[in-house]
Amino acid sequence: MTLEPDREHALLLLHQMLRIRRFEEKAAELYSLGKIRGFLHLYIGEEAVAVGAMQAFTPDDAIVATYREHGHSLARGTPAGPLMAELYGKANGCARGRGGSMHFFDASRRFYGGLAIVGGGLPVAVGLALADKLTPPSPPYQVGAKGGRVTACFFGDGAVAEGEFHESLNLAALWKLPVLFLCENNLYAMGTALARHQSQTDIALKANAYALPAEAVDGMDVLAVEAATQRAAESVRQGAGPYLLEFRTYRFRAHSMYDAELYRTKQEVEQWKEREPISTFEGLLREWKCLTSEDLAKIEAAIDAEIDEAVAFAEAGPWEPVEDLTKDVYTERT
Amino acid sequence: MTLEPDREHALLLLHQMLRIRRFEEKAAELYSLGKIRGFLHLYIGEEAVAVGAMQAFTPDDAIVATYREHGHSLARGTPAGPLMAELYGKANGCARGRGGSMHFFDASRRFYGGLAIVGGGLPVAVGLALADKLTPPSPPYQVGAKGGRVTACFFGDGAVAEGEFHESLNLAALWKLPVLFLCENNLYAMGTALARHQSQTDIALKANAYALPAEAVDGMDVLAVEAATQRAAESVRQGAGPYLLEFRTYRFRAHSMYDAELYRTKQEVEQWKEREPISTFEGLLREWKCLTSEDLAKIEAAIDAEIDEAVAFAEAGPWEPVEDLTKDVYTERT
Amino acid sequence: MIKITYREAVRAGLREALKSDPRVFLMGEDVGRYGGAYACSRGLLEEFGPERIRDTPLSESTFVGAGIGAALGGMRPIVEVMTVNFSLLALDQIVNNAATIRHMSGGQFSIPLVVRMATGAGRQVAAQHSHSLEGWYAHIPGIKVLSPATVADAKGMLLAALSEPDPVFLFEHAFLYPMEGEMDEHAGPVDISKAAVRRPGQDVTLITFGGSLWKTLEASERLALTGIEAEVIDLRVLRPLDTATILASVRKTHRAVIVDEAWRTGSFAAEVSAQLMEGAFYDLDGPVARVCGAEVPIPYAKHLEDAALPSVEGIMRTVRALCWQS
Amino acid sequence: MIKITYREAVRAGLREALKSDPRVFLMGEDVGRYGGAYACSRGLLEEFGPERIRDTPLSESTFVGAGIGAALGGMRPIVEVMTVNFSLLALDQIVNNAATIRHMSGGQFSIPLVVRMATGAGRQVAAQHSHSLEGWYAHIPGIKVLSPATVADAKGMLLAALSEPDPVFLFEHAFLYPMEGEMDEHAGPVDISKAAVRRPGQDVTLITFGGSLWKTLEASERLALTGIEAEVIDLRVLRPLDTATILASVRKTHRAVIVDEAWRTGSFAAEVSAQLMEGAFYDLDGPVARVCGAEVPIPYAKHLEDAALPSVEGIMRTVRALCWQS
Ligand SMILES: Cc1ncc(C[n+]2csc(CCOP(=O)(O)OP(=O)(O)O)c2C)c(N)n1
Ligand SMILES: Cc1ncc(C[n+]2csc(CCOP(=O)(O)OP(=O)(O)O)c2C)c(N)n1
Ligand SMILES: [Mg+2]
Ligand SMILES: [Mg+2]
Repeated sequence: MTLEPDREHALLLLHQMLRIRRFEEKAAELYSLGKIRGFLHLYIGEEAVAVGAMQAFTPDDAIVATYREHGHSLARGTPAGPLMAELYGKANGCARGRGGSMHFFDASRRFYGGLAIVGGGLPVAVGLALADKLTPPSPPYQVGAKGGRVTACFFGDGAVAEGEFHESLNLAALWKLPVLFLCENNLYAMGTALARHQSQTDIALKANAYALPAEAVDGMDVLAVEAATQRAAESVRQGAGPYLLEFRTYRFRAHSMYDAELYRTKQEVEQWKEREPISTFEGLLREWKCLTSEDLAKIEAAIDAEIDEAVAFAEAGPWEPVEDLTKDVYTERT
Repeated sequence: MTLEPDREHALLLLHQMLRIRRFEEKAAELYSLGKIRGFLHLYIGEEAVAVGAMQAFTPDDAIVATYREHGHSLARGTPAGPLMAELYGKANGCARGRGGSMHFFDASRRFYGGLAIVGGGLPVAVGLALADKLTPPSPPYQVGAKGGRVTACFFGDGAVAEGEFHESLNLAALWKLPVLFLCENNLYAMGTALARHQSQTDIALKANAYALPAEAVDGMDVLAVEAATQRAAESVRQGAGPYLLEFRTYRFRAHSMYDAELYRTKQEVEQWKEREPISTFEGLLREWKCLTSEDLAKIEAAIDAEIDEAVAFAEAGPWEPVEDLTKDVYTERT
Repeated sequence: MIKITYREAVRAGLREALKSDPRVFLMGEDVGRYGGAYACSRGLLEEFGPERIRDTPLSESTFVGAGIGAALGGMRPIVEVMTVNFSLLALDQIVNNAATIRHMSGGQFSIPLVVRMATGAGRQVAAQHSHSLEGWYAHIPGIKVLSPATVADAKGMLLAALSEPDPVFLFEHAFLYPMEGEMDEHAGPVDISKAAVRRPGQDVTLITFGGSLWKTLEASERLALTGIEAEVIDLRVLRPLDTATILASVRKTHRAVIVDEAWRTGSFAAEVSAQLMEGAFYDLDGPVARVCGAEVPIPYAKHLEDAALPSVEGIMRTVRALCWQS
Repeated sequence: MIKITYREAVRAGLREALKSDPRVFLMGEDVGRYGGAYACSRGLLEEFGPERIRDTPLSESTFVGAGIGAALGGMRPIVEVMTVNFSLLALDQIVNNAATIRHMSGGQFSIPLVVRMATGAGRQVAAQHSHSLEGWYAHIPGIKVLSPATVADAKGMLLAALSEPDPVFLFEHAFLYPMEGEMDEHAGPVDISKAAVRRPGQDVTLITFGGSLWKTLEASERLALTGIEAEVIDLRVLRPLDTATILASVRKTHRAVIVDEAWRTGSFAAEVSAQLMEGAFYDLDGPVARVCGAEVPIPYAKHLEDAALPSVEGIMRTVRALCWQS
């Protein structure tokens, strides 16, 4: 599966994964200090999926993600500052403090959330793809070798049980819409293991029911994720209709901040840690002589600086005035 | 597929199909006279499905059907009188005039509707099966060779697109519940042809996504329907979990009483009429020397008498007093 | 002025919208080949083609959600949910996405989505097909809720809704589709910020909307014969509610009756009553009364269904009791 | 009397129900291995086994519908919908099946289903996780709607609900789970037909329910320091509403303020206000006032969320204005 990438690109992938990791470690720390509140769902362990997949998308593509979207936002290119500020609930946050951890948005990067109802993002992604199908991209938007925009929709294995998964795959396939369904199968929906929520645990296989192509991919291998997503996205761009990818991955942290993790053993977690995506990739790069300790130190230093800056940005950010509470419930007309 | 049945049983099947046909022809006539109002969805053309399938169920099994359930009620054994009275909205109707055509109920025969939200019956059927699994039938209820109760859930091809189809098949398969999913694929959901509402038109194939057994059956052949349902019901009874049957059939009448039928050609309807289930079966029985013209005349006469009686029963039935309007919104406690 | 049915007025609105804006398209169950469950879109598939008149599978949650996505993506979708009864399957998309994404994103996105649906009882289609849930929708901040009761509003509100930047829900009472009315042939968008005084009067204010308007008007005409001149207000817009028009009328008449087909408890009529409590308490000569649906799943039998819904007689009785008592 | 948290009281109710009736089982997302999103069912899987403590897939519509079916089939299911926010996905089953099947079948079936869910805002979980939709549920004939605000009600209402023949919906305010209260260790089912006077007073009646009870009680204690003695009524049961208790209080105090966390327009507070209009108009010294949630999808930032919800100060301000003005 895994092919040797060019060095620069490899370092970029590593950098991006590490950046997500450090961002979230910092977020967890700030949560325990009470700077961040509400729900906080960490992506730690799954970074290879967001980073690998996101390489396949151009700025003109659209992204829809879930409440576990820190990684996707960062990989999509939203700077850490507004994201951290959003976690603080500040007005300089990426959703002006309205959304918090579960609701990152970035219109400039076509990042449509941060939607926190399980399965609820799929119909929205289908609709975005429908808009793209009905309005072919005008010349300045022309991207990729073959043309059209793609909408990428990330969701968890838990979402596969929801009716909207079924309805959305059917509608997208029926209308041949340019949408790429990206299932992050981390083997658990909260505390419910895959085999206790799916009668058929092979998620990729479910695509047959909608006559659409699908593939299961090692979600711990950033290069495999990237390659599969490139292939699938290309097929979607060419107008072949939707595609489903199942990324097999694992969440190392609790589901959210209040989770006693009664539903899995330490052993199981430890076993998966052997496949931890960042150190695995690091090892591989060292083996391929693509990475020196100096490289790594440079990356870590850059990330540290970026995270420090993000925290400072968040700390310094203003609170939205209370008088603006009901602003943006409706669009102001000028 | 088709095996020669014993003569008596064959005549019973024919009788039941004809009985449904005549009941509905009468209902259509009464509708045009204004005796019946609201929606009226005729089952004409699909009689082989309800009649064939219903042979597989014992009085202790449960049935859940849709708004197109006249055939299922009759085949289940509810007398024509209370059904006709229900169409009139009379207090001697099978739902005291509360339900009308779409909401036939019969607790004594474990007939749980007559539910008119497309897809809405599936979860209820799953729950009935769950109850049966959790309370194994006590000795007087012991039925069939191998034991347990079955819940049969009828629904149309249109329902296959709804999220509840997906959720219900998954849950039933996951929990190995004794439910038999019976899809009446008449090629249209109102005016939307199968290929315009399903990206994968092979409905039986969709069962793979839930790891459950399935089969497609000629729904115009009452014997094929009966045999397949017997097999599937037996598997369910034995505790093997749910089963999906797809009956391929056709609706000869309009979707309901106000349908201009713009979505299909007369030609298509005529072509299907060649496979009309009642006359086909009649021909077969004559060929097999199981049916004489006298037999048929006797059957027709019995049905005519029954329908006349049903109409008289309905005509003579009282109206529910208006003071009882809000009765039975809640259970009266004694 | 032309004579036109409500159904034709809706269709005229759809045609005009489709013609004038290439971003507009219509999707929903059976809007195409079938011509719409209530025939509102008959002929549109032939005129505008299957890309713009899209029959959907039975998947309410997903095609409403797809409408949200398409609106986010720059289109102007009109989604037809066949009836409000089936919209229960789409409420998650409506409440959690359509109504929230703008605010939750700090104002980065607008969702110019129009959703139409048939509503109401009165056609003997029983408990699962007779809901009146406009009051529920009116509870949701982030969306607008319209209730066209006349042919001009049937067309004009649809056109107006299409120039709104935010999600708009239009409730068409199923009973009204065959109703005829007069309308300027070229009538365009109408104002969707104000309630309308459909009949002036000074003795009592009758407040209603949608299908109940016609019963209320009939009651008011019959009351006039007995010397009670009722002012009839058609709310038209349930969210945001035009409280000023209601208050102005009640301050003049000092009495009010609200007519709403929905179940009484938690009906939109309750909201109107509460607003009169808050804004017109000292102007009232007697308590505001409600004429609502009975608290029962709507039964099939005609005499029972009739008894479950507001009637002309019931309205008159309530008005008389109020006028004589206070 | 023992000290117990609300969460433990719910758990005690669940345990007692499971122990005393073999037909009772619990199903919902993560009620088993995880122990419940709010830990209400922790330990029950170990005690009662996986047949009776059933983790469901994420399929709200289907597992609520399966609860309906299981109740029809003779069981006594307790369905936990993790939060009211996700119950939007199950509303079709609730409105179209749970609430109608009994009446629509002419009284042939009862559906002894109990559904529990967490509700409310106040924990900075933003717009998709902060709804208060009890008022919507209270609109539906055919179901009963309970809002336990105390530890005794958390346990006792659950037990009472299980002996109801019809569907009962219990709304547990997520804010209350860690709250401690006193309760008889062996407390059993409580009455679920009456509202409770939680604090007697004669100057004004404060009417509320669920999570808002505690803010309202605090406001009433602080008002007492300034000479205003408020009577605080905890509605407890939203459907069927105990109108008599409310009216009796207001006829004594002549003033009322309703506190409801939901969005103001179309809130359950509107219904209460309308009922006071209808039943106590001539007893009122001033207009009934509402303290409700702001009309906004609940924002994440604490200061904004606080501003969107009823506050002790806001309640006091409204009460003072009412008492001074009238
Ligand atoms: C419709 C709905 N039901 C329940 C929840 C509560 N909930 C939040 S995350 C979650 C588990 C989802 O699991 P999965 O889809 O596998 O995503 P993961 O958290 O593993 O990334 C649940 C049950 C929700 N947000 N939405
Ligand atoms: C959820 C829902 N959406 C829409 C409808 C309106 N409707 C009634 S029957 C029907 C078509 C259903 O087709 P199918 O399931 O194939 O059953 P058939 O009528 O062919 O027997 C539609 C769209 C409904 N009753 N429920
Ligand atoms: Mg998961
Ligand atoms: Mg069909």
